Amino acid sequence: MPLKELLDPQGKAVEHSLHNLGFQATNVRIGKHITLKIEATSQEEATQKVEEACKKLLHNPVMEYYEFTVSA
Amino acid sequence: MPLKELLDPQGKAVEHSLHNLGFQATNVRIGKHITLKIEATSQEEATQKVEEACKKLLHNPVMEYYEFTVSA
Amino acid sequence: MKFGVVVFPGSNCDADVIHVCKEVMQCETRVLWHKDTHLQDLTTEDCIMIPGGFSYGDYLRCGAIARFSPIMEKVIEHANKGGYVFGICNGFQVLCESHLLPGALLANNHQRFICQNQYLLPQTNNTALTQQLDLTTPLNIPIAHGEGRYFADADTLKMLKQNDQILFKYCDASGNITEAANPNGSIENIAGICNVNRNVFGMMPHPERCAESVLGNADGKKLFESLLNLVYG
Amino acid sequence: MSIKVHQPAVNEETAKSLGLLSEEYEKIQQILGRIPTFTELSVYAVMWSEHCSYKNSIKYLKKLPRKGKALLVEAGEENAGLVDIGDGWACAFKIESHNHPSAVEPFQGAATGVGGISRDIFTMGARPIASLNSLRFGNLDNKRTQHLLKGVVKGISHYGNCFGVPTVAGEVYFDDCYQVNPLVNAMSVGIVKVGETISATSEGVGNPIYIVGASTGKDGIHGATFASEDLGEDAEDKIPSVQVGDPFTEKLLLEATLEVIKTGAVVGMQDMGAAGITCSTNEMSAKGEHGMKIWLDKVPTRQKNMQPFEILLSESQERMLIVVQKGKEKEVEAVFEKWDLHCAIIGEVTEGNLVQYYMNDELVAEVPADTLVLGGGAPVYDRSYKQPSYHSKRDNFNINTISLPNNYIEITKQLIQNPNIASKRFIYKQYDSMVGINNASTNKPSDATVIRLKESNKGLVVTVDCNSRYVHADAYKGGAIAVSEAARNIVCTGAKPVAITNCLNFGNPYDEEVYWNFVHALKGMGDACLKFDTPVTGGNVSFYNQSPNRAVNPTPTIGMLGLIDNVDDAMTLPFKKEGDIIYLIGTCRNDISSSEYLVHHHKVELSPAPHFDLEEEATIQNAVTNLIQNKLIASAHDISEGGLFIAVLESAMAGNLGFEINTNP
Repeated sequence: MPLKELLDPQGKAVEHSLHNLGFQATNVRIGKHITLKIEATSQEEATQKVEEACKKLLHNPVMEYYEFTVSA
Repeated sequence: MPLKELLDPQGKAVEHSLHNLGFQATNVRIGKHITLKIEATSQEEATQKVEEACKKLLHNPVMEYYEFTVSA
Repeated sequence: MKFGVVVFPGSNCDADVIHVCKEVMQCETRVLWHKDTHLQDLTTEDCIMIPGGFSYGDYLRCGAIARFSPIMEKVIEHANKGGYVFGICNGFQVLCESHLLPGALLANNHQRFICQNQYLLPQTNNTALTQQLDLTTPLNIPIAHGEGRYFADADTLKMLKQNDQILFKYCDASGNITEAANPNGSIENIAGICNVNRNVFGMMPHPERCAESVLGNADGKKLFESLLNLVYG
Repeated sequence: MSIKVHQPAVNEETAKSLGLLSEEYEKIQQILGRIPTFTELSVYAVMWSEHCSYKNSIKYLKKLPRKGKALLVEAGEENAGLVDIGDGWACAFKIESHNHPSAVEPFQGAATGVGGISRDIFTMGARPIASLNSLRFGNLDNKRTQHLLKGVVKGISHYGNCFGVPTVAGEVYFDDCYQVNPLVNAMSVGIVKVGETISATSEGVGNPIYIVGASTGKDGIHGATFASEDLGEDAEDKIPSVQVGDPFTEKLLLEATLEVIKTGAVVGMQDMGAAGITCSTNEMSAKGEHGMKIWLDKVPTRQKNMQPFEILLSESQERMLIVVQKGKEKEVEAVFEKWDLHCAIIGEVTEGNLVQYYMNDELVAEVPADTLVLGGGAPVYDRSYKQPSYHSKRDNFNINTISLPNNYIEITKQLIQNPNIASKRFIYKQYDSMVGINNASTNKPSDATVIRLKESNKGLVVTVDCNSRYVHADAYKGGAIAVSEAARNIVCTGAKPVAITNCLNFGNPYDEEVYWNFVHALKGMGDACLKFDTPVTGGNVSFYNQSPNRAVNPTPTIGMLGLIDNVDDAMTLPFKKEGDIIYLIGTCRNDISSSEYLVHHHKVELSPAPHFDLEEEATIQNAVTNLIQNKLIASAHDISEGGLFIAVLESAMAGNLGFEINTNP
């Protein structure tokens, strides 16, 4: 998701059109949702692998923070 | 998230580069993650409101499916 | 000075940059394929161009995937040894993703791709790319991007200013740097920057798109002349 | 992976559900001498569909002038027309429609439209260097129109910008008739060295046949849905309702295709458009008068357990079929390896004219190619037509009933805000119009766009035009005006019109009034093409564009190619200097029929087409050409929607100058 302190124009635009449709939603933020499958022998190994993939490619710390869940 | 049967060019490209970086991830899919705050007197009301917002604006049934969670 | 032009799958301004370097500026130009692991006969005297386009389709984040192509390791090495690297549009995004340049390029504030002529004012003569430019006359250099909003956090911005690393700012026809003249919401109208040791340049506007009078605008050629002049001058 | 082939029983009901008429089903049985298998029936159904066979239009398309000394390839012979532009170079260009997919999903519909037409160009070995588009929507105040417009523009912008071909010209119209069924016509222009083109043919027994590019999914298989009733709940098997375009893969496919052609190992090639593998395998076999053996299980697929007919009918994007010389496989595969693209052998060329499709060595379909293709066994129908009933309503329009206005200032303000007249900057600024650094009109605006050729100082001049209201009012005149308007734009830019492509968007061909307009529009187009010596090099027909209560206006969109010997001599539209004299060339008539002013200010929906005389038009255009060649004028601009006032205003605004016009009282 975009860092909290960053202007999120897409979120702002969606918030604006939600208001036009009568929804009083506030601080709408839009980011990416990535799902993937990986081979791992254990929960820890999977978590560690995803952590590394995020650090290397999937995440840019300058503009985003990330969370992820691992499920068997 | 993009419907499963649809080609996801972005997911395909990211999967390809993850492989190049040594991660054997498969069926990488990339969609949107939206967070927002709304006023509601109860969990049901909130769920109903979000459901309507998805139907009216946030979700394009031709291309996407959606799930959401409501938390106080 | 020789030029090396990096070609990623999805780059589409590579042919334009090669044309300007080779035909317009009459320089020797090498094509660097993204899978290559060497820079051919290029030395730190030469300049590596990272052209615009949609490297790897700009999926995930613009330039995010290009950063890991084999050639980029060589380009980073070249930069760290003091060789010139010049990233244009998508090239600027790749350089930020590769941490050769600070900050990031975010989606335009109006959510649309925008292609138009755009005035920008040079901010410093203290780099090879801008050393010949007049700091009082705006240059008309076209932009074409969907993710051109430059962003840097407060500390980075302070550093850019202190070290005189800001090369160009968006302005209007008469050179005023105003909010109205800012086409994408970039912080302080920043259109281009360089790194601390002043050998890596990145800018969103496309100088290669206005380097020939037949196209009715040759302002972009001044940047290439400035770059080359340092070596011959 | 062996897939249980599922061949439902075949009878007349099955044929009907696939869109075949009973007499067509009869003919298939005569050709094969037996009841077709389900896969064979699907092949005939898609090859004899309106889209592939042009069965309800080919009879009249043939009457359009298709000959011209500059034509290297005539209409219908290849994927796109090919025109000799001198200095050893040729230009391939074509326009096609993606109307119905864009109504379902505007972004992907328009995006895949751009992708499809670009492939038609580079499948011939030409590099696309410019794209144009012609868009028509309903009323701009309508929410759905705004949704469609936003999606279509974003789709064209996304695909075109990423693919790296500049969008250099186009037109956008808003009219209530397009409310339900928008029109999205995409045009692509490419150049190739004469002699280096590739034909869509197949020959050389034993030559391997490759499928290259993206993997195959169940995209675009409509109609035949009931046959796959064993559709598992698992989404992996579901039929996607929309085709998703991947411009990044298209860019790789473009570069790989042009590179593989240089190896000299390519015997023939065709892009996969409508009906995917079925169409390319049969059209190439019929053209090369050879057969094919195709193993469908070798096709790289994106979804699991696809049935033979699904693989055959799939319209997944960014794929090509290539016939390669035996022994040159390694060379070809290396190119696709370099560009990270699938490249799989799925068959080989055989003797005779039978195309045989196998699934895990089980013969699932065997069809004689020539009986399937346009110009071969595909049916040709002659539809009946009668004069539209609304013509009587049109004819009782009388200009004298229109009161002279007293608030000219107010009216001009209304006129310049009319969406069909106002600037379309908010749209075209979303297109990259400069990539390729060949667009010589960026800083020198003119009626048509000038593309400079780096190989010589010549320039291609391109435009796309059609005023469908004129065609609706008078099909013959409207058709002639569409071609003349395109020629006028090319002439005002100082170039010479050379050839055209067309996209014929009409309603239901079985509606006699719609077909009357079709026949007469083509007649008008043909006469104008002869007058301006601009032969038709090919194009596309799109029927069934209609809303529940009426067909869309008959819309024969014309894409015209012009040539200018020296790009620096191009004429531009802005006024240049204070004190210059403004000339009106051609006679001014008391005629406001079918004008934006009449329709939007006076709310007169129906009136005759404006005055038009082909001879007069040609004389005026020749005069303007001479003026430009003798360097006697500073600017030229054609008068179209909005009339004289708008034309003068556009030239003034572009030149940052004013004007003074006195009309003799």
